[in-house]
Order: sequence, then C-alpha cells, then structure tokens
Amino acid sequence: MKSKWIMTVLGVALAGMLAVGCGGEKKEETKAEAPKQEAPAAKKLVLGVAGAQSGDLASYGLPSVNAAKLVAKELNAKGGVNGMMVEVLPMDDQCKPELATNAATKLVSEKVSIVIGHICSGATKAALPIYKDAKVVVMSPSATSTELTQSGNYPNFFRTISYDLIQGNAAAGFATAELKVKKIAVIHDKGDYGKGFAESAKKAIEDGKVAKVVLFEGITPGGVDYSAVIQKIKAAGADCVLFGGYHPEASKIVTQMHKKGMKIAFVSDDGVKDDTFIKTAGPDAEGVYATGPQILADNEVFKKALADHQKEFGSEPGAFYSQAYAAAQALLNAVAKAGSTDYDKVVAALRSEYIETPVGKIKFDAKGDAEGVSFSVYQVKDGKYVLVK
Amino acid sequence: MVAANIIKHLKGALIASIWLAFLTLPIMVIRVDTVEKTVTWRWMHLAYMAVGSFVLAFIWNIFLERRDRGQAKKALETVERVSALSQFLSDPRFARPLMAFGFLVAAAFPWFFSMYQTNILVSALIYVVLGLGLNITVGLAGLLDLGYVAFYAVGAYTYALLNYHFHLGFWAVLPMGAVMGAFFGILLGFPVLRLRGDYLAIVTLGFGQIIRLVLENWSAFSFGPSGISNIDRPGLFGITYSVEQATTYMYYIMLALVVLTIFVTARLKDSRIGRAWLALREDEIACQAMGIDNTRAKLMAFALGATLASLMGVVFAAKTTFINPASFTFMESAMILAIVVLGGMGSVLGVILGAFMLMLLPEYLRAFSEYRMLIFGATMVLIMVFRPQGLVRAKRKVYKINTEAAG
Amino acid sequence: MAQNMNELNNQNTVLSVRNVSMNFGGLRALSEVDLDVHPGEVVALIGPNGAGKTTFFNCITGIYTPTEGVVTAYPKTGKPRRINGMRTNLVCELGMARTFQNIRLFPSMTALENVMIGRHCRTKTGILGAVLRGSGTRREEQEVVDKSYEMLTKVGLEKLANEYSRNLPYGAQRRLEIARALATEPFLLLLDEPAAGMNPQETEELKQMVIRIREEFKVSVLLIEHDMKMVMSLSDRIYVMEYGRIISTGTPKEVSEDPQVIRAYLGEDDDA
Amino acid sequence: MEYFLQLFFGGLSRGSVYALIALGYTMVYGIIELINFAHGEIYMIGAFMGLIVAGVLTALGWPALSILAIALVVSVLYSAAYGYTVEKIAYKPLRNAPRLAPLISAIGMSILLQNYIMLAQTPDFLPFPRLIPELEFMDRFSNYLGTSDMFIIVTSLVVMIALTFFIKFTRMGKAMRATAQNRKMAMLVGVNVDQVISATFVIGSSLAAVGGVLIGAHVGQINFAIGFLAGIKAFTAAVLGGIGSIPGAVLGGLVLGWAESFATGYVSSDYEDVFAFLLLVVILIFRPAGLLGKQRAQKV
Repeated sequence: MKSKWIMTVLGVALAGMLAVGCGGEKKEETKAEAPKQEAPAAKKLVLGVAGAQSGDLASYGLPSVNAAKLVAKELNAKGGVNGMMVEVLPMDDQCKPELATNAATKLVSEKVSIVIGHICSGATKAALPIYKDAKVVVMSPSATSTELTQSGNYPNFFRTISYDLIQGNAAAGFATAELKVKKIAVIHDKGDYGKGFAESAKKAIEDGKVAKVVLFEGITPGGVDYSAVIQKIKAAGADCVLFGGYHPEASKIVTQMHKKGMKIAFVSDDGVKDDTFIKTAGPDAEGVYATGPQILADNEVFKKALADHQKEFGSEPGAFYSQAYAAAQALLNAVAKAGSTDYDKVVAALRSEYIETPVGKIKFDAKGDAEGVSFSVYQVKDGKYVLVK
Repeated sequence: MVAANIIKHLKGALIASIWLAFLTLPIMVIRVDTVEKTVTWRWMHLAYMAVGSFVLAFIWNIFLERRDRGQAKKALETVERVSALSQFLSDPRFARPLMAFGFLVAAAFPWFFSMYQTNILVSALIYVVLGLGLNITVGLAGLLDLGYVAFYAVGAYTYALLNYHFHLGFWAVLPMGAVMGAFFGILLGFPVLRLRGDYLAIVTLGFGQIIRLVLENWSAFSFGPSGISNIDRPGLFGITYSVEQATTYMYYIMLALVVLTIFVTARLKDSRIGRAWLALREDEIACQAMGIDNTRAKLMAFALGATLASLMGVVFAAKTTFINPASFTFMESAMILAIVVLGGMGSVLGVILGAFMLMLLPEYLRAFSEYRMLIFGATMVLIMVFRPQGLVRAKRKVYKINTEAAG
Repeated sequence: MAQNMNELNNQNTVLSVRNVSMNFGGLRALSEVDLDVHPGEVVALIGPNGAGKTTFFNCITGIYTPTEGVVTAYPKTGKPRRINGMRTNLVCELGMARTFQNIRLFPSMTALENVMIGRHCRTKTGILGAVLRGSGTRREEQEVVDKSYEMLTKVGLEKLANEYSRNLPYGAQRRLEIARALATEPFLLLLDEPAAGMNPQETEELKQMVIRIREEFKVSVLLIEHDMKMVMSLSDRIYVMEYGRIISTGTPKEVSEDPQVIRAYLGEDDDA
Repeated sequence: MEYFLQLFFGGLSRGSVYALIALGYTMVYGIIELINFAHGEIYMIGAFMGLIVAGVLTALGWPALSILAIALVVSVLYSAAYGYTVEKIAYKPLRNAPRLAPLISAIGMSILLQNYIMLAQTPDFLPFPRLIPELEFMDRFSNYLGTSDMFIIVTSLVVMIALTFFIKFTRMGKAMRATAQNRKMAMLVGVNVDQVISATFVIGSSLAAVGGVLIGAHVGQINFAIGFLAGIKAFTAAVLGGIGSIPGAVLGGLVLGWAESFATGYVSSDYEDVFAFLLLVVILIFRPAGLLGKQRAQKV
C-alpha cells in the first residue's frame, strides 16, 4: 500500500513540476530583477556566455566560459566595471538552434545586456533576432559564417574571429601563391564552419585561375577511417589538400595520409590551429599549415591569458579561448567606456575604442568584424605552430 | 524488523559504494597527459564519489524494494488496481474541472510569466504534438520508428524553402507541410512495413539519417549545413510585432494545435482505426486473421504520425526563424521516443507529461550548468526503473452497454 | 467412390480443398490433401501431434501459401473464390474466421474490444470519420458495440466485457476467441483445438455452445481437436491426418472402425 | 584495379573496426533483444581506461608492447565491471517491463555515462598513444593496410572464432543460446537466467573494451562522444549481419565498411552514409532477418 502512495506522490510531484518549476523560477527572477530596477547601476554587471557547454561540441564552448570568468575575475579585482561587479552567466545551447533560442530568451529575460556567443554559426543565426529585438550586444568568439556580419542584418552582432570568406581566401591564396601548388583537393567536414571555409576557398581558387580544384568532398566527422577519401585524393593527383573543419578529423586525415606514404601539403583553418591538433597528430602534425589570427609571439595579453588559465584551471585552454578572452575584454571595456550598458553607447564604444587583446589590438568595423585581427598562416615546426607569413 | 531492514540496506549501500568507488577510481582520480607524460592524481574526487554513492545506493535500495514489493502484491491480485492518481484523473467529476482549470492556466500563461518561460513552453508544446504523433506510430500501432525526426525535418524545410523562394507565409504552408508529411510517411512507409520489430527500427533509423544527410550535402537545394535563416514568423494580418509578442502569438498557435492534436488522437484512439492499430501492436498475425488489412493500418499510422511531425516542423521553422540539419539528428528522434515511453505508451496524458518533463527538465536544470545533462540522463534511468510502464498507464475505454438493445 | 460424391455436391459446398501440398524446404508437411465442408456441417480434422493439422489451417487461411493444389471457398453470396495465396485478412473478409491453437487474443484490450476487432472488416469508418465522429460514424460505432456485446452473450462472457483479455481465465479466453471470430460474420468457422486444456465439464459446455452457434448463425465448422469424446459426438464427418496425408475419412463411426486409424492412434493418444 | 584494391582494403580496415564493436553488441542484443545504446559508451570507457593505464605506465617508462598488454587487460576488467553494473542498475530492474522501457533507460544511461566522462576527464579530444608498434614487414603493404589495421582485422577474426566456439560448446554458451531462444523455457529447465545475462554483459563489455583500446590506438585520439557513432554503426552492422549471429556481426561490419569505402571511392564521400543505409534497407527488404540470420517461418 505504501509503495502505491509513493508512486502516487512521485507522479503528482512530476506532474506538478511544471507549475512548481515555473513558480520557483518566477520568484527567483523577480528577486534578481528587484535590486536592478531600484538602482540600475548598483551592484553587478551580468555577462552572458552562450554556447555549447554540454553534448559532443562542448569542447568548443567550455573554454569561452573559462575565458569570461578569468577576465571578470581580473576586472573585479580592480573594482569591477563602472563600480559593478562582473558576473558570468553561462548558458548552454549544445550548438542546437532551438536551444540557442531558449538560451537567448533566458538571457533576455534575465535582463542581460552583453553576451559572448554563440559558438556555432547556426545557433548564432537562430538566436540573433531575439537579441536584436531586445537590444543586446552579442559577440561571438567562433561563429565564422560570412553572412552574420556581411549581410548587415544584425547590427548588434560582433565577432573576434575572422569569417569564412577571409579565411578561405587566405588559405587559398597561400596555397596558390606561396606553395605554388596546381591541383588542390578541397575537403570539408560537412559542418557549417568547415563547409563554409571550404566553399570560400574553392571559389577563391577557381577565381584565381592559377590552380585547379581537383576534388571537392565532405567527409563524415567522427569516422574511424578516411582511407577511401585519401585514395581518392591520390587518384585525383592532388598536390595539396585544403581542409575545412576541426582538428580531430584533420589529425586523422593527416595521420592516415602519412601512413599511406602521401606527403603532400596540408593546409587548413583556424579550427585546426589548436595545440590539441599537434598533440593528437603527434609527429604527423609536422609541416601542416593552418590559417589563424595573427598572435604576435610577444603579445603580453596572450601570454597572461594563457598563464592565468594554467593557474586557475591547471590545464591548457581549449578552442577559441583567445577569441573569447578578447571578446570578454572588448565587451567589458566598451561598457566601461560607455559608462553604462546602454545599447547605442556600447555599440559606439565597440566601434571606436581600441583594446589590447590576445588576438591583437582591436576595434570593430561598422559591420561588426574586428579590425586589427590580421590573418596569418602558421606551420607546425618542432611541435609548435610557427608564423610563416 | 525495521531496524534489521535498515541495517541490511546500509550494508548493501556500503558494498555498493565501495564497488562504485572502485569502479570510478581510475576515471575520477587519474588524469593523464600522454604527450607531456604527466599524471595528475585527484584523490578528493574519490571521497566525494564514495560518500555520494553510499547515500544514493541506500535510497535506491529502499525504493527498489518498495517497488518490487508493490509489484509482487500486484501479481497476486487478479483484478488490476488503478493508481490513485490515474483514478483521480479519470474520474469525470474531477477530470472535467481539472481540465478546464488547466486550460485556463495555459491560456493565461504568457500574461503572467516571462518571455523565456513562454518560449520554452512553446518548445515543450511542439514536443507534446511530436510525442502524440509518434505515440500513434509507436504507442498505438507498435511500429518502432527511430527516424521520426525525418518528418519533422520535411515540414521545417518545406516551410523554410517555400518561404525563401516564394515568400509563402506560415498559414499558407501549414497545410502544405501536412500534405508533404503524409506523402513522405507513405513513401518511406511502403518498403519498410514488411519488417518487424528491431529490423523496422534500424531501417527507419537509416531513413532518418538519409534525409538529414541529403539536407546536409545537397547544398544547392537545402543550403547545406549553413542552413536557412530569416524565416518569416507567422503573419498576423500584416501587423508587425516584436519578438516578445511573437513568442506569445506562437504560444497561442501552439496551444491551439496541441488542443487539436489531443482531440484528434483521443478520438482516433477509441475508434475503429485506433482499435485496429492496437490489435496490430498486440499481435500482427491474429490481427490480420481477424480481417484487418495490416499494410493499410500500418501505413495509416505511419502517415498520420508523419503528418503531425511535419506540421510541427513548419511551426518549428517559424519559431526559431532559422533551421539547419543539426536540429534533426538521431538524438532528437530518441528524445521524442523517450517522451512517448516515459510518459506511458498509448496514453495521451502520459505523453503530455513526458514532453513537459523531458523538454522542461533540462531548462530548469540550467542552474546545475555543466551537471545538467548528467542529472537528466540519471532521471531518465530512474523513471524507467521505478515506473516501467511510464508515468501514466494507458487505459482502455469502458463501454456502457445498452443491454435492452443488445438483449 | 467418395471422390465422385464430393464432385456432385459442388453447389452444396462451402470449402473445397483439392490436392493441397505444402513443402518447407525439403520437408513435406502436407501432401495431396483433399477435404470438403458442406453447409451447416461440423467437420473434424484429427490426427496425432505433428500430423500437419495446424499447417493445413494456415494453408487455407492465407498465412502460408500452399506449394500445390487448389483451395476454393464458396461464400454465401457471390462467386466461388480460389483462395490459396490470398492475404489472410481477405480470407477473413470473405467469411472464413479462425481461432488459434495457442490463444492469440489482444491482451491489453478488453474482452469487448477484442470482439469489436472482429467487426472491423464489416465496418468502414476512416480516419476522417473517426475524428469528426458524425452521425454515421456514431451509428456504426454503436452497432459495433451492440453486435460485439451480443457475441459475448452468445459465449457467456457478457459479465466480463470490460475486463482486459489477459486477465480472463483460460476457458474464457478460448470462448472469447470464438466470439471474436463469430463477429466477422463467417460462413465457415475454423476452430483450432478449442477444448485444449479444458476439463470435461468445460468441454461439454463448449460442445453445447458450438452446436448452438451452428444452429443460430448457420455456419459450418471445421475443427481440429484431440478430445475424441467431443469429436465423436459433435462432428458430422471426420478426416484423419497422419504425416501430412489424409488417411481416412467418413462418419465418426466409420472412422473409429478404420484399421488404419486405429493403428495410427494406438497407444498414442490418451483421449482415444 | 589498383584503385579498386585500395578501396577494398580501406573498406576492410574500416569494416573490421565496425565488426569488432558489433561482436560485443550482437551478443547482448541477441540475448536480451535490447538496442543497447550504452554499449557505445562502454566502448568509450574502455578506450579511456586504456588511455589512463597507458598514460600512467608511459610516465613510468615502460616499453610499448607491455603497455598495450596491460592496458588491454585492465581496460577489459574495468569495462566488464562497468557493463555488469550498468546492467544491474538500468536493465535488470526492467526485466519484466514493457519492451521499450529498457531502451529508454539505455538512452538515459548513455547520456549519463557520456557526461560522467566529460566531467571527470575532459570535453576535449585526448591523444591516444600509438601502442601498436609498426611491424617492418608490413611496410610493403602500407599502401593498402597498416599494422594497426592488420591488428584489428586479426583480432576481430580471432574473437569471432573464439566466441563461436564458446557459444557452441561451453556450458555457459549453451545456456546463452537457450536464453536467447526462449527465456522462460530456459528458466524452466534450470538455466540461471540472471547469471547468463550478467555473463553476456560482461563478455560484451570486455569485447567493447578490446575494441576501445585497439581502435583508440589505431585512430590516435578519443573523447567522451566517440561511443555514440560507434554504437550506431555497430547496431547497423549487427542487424545487417543478422541479430545474434556472431559471424554475421563480422560480415555485417565488413559489408558496411565496403559499402562506405566504395561509395566514397566511386561516387562521393558526401553520401557515403546514405549509401550504407540504402544498402541496409535493400538487404533487409530482401532478407528480412539479415545476411546470416535465420529466416524463420512464422509460428502460428
């Protein structure tokens, strides 16, 4: 009899969860809002960090949470921004558009006015209309889809990473002009980042008319074996592989190419310019080219950001850490310069005020792309990425 | 005796916690870096794990024993008992006012809660309809469909593409989406309906993947992985409105669609067609031997489920204003299936509860940030273990017989 | 001689089976079976376990397609139809309804609903009709309920109408299967061991029930049964099957005196 | 021809990876008829265990081959323990539940285990040491097959043969077959079904661990999410070959590998999975019980 009751109670509890959950949430919200309404610039400045923080893409989203926390901690130690303590509010979207809209409405409902995110271009595209409507300034460390800034649809959007078109052009230009290769196989991972890069690169190569695209194919990410596509590259007679995607696939392809005795040039994108790539590909990483934002070896902010992460979390930072660090700095600096979180003032500050970041001294152009992020090509030499151009 | 029992459970919990501590030892404690050749030991984690699992195992054992005792008791009784909850819910005296109250709360919701709450509730409502649709295929007709999300994608892309190329509005595409869903349901249904059980499951899974892969790769048609953005929200007599108002509007559209779907499925469940589906689920051979055209019944279930999914796809595209193939992965199909099974196969109320749970739980677990999916997974296991037939058990209609006419 | 008689009776037949064989790979489960059922007749098919009786049922109800031979059904209205290879549901719609040796009810449906399934092929509400539930649908639905309830009354299960069929006692489940088959308005009822697992009293009741049903619904009955007492007193004619062949046919008396049958059964069947 | 052979061996290598995971999968699947989504996760945990052991031993400076051996043993033991525990927690209490209930708790378990590894270890990809040494005589074939490919193919075949013998001739194997055919009947004739199912999970999980370590070493990197795709592919391979059939799992894996490889080589890798699934659909339509599954007549 007892068990019956427990089941019933459980059932009722679950059924009531919605109501209770909503009620509880609501109360918290009003609590959170109340002090803000009384004195708008009183206590804290919330910095939303949205992106994939769980699920299989979590490794691209979690580093930006760490970056934001570190920047916030540093500023708070100096007395905060405009006298407000910075608080980081992570918001998971698993890189899924529908969850991104949930995350965005949640941030908007919490009256957050500055957001770092989202990580994936797709999720960003889904969330931006919501932020735009609520006049929230959004800055992504990693969404590279060209149309996000170039279409002019989202005046509230900024980014600290260069977009597909530039990256693709840079990689294609490097391959044709510097490496002087004639037959290029363009491979991508079917994702919006990788394919966007690959398509831009393909277009640039075709427009350049110096080299030919002999193969354009997508591989299935997460696969254990890419030998078929490698044989195809070989059969096409390519003398260079241009890969759009992330480092796990890149390292598998490079390793397997080398196993098959193929030693042609491998040029890739920012998703591969990551130390994890060198670790996973090991000796096979040697000689691989990757484009990425220029980080001068003597960039003090970069060194400091790296050291802080090592100290705080005891590990090397992950993907897009520098960009996220830069975004956090830029956003908080803009709020400080603007003197408030007023949308127009913050946007104006972002467009006018330079700031030293791990990715260089930057400000933003009218479309939202960072000025001062110069693009370079790196090569792995002795287990390190070294600037070649 | 109670004390002895508690000691027994404590002992059990101790053993379980030692076992779990042993089990999780390497993964919780050791972190290696094979490149730098360093090893980090984190012994504190082990202590947390041991204490945590001790408490959890203790509670687990007690509840499991209760459950089993309850089941054993039930096995002895020939007449099935109905839980107090479902008895309460099925009693028209309580059910009617409760439903009216529920509807009132639902109708007033956006006026009292924030846009975020409304927004996630719209998501949950979309999944209610998806769950009810899949419930027809899996819960009623017993066809395990692991590629259900394909039809969702069909609807979403139908709207997105028609909107992009021909600027067709939401209301114009909604019925077209339904037709497309039914069409694809029948198209994909035909070759696979000969298969049974898990073979059907893997083939539907395959079809689901195929549709997603085609959307991903056929860029000229679907814009590939970068997706389609700036899809129009539903029109409202040409009035422009803010995102917040759009959310409210969307909410009412969804509420209406949910009510419609509940109405349709409830009616179907106790109709000639619904009974045929149920018979099909229970015993295919007997079902056909009793004069039911299995192929027809299966196709109908498949097509109807697909229609609802496709409708929801249209709504989804209009709600998020952006779609790409990443929204239509296998995991999504698995989630919808989980809604159906967790809620209670074949039960409309159960599916609604299941959808609310699985869609709202991750949102309300946001406070746990990185632990939320861990808790979510654990909750799924727990509910299944403690309520294997789902939150609400499906019940068959009790017919009142007009004995005079029959006699 | 017997062959000639059967041919003469053609107009007077509900089911005629000619020369039917069934092979599973190399195994010959049925070979050259001939069998006839006349209107209003109760015909029994007996034989030792594994003789191929249930396979024969499966062959004439469309579950298996016979390797050779012709099965013809003669519905009350309409033309005779060759039914080997026809889909099971169409065979049922034609008017041949069966029960199963190992009861195959729909366990999580109520007894009444089980019978209502039998009405499926005699009704026609579609999805749209079911959703809109217009007056036509409601009338049809009421008719289904009434008719199904009537069938339950015929087999004495009216009190258990709203019980889940999985909760019914064994004997009641067997009777429910018969009610379900009757609901399809058959001209020929195929019963596969209806008395299996019943005690003598239940068997006697079942026998009376079959007799009643035959009178009332004017159906013919083809019956597989092991209970010799029941077979002998109920059947008009008996076919005896062994190793997939018909080894004897005739009235109960003729069959029980056939030396071949005695040999086949000697010591093999306790009921004999 | 050269190109064809390259694709053939590429497919063989890829297929044998699928086969190795599918072997464990088909065992569990054959006996409890559960699409065990957590199997991929056990494979992933096996890989992590291998990595941890290898990491510790590398830090201590052991030679590569002995590391491989010890990593395999420890990983097998631990994964078996995980498999056993998962069964006890998520499936055993659901033995008499509706058929789909364990499927959902399997999905829940899969989410739980993934996030557990992600939180306890890292969300990032980790390099997996190349534990399989390059054998010199394999250099000649490097265009077709590497040493690690060879290793995996041989392991799959050895495991397949060993399992077949185990199932055919040992007492436990016979009990497993009995349980797979009819659990109630097996119980009636005195088979301890609980024990048999536990044993199945232990063996299946051990095989997953072998796969995890070898494939981890072959591919060179792992993270917490690798189990999902592996699980789907293994499931596909197991069904393609015929549920519960041990040689079928290997054949199914190979056919899947070849289908993908040739589709990539002659059509486009954009659609390799599409071809793989289309092949699956076509095969199941013509042979509804898989390639080597028993085509049973319906029992009525």
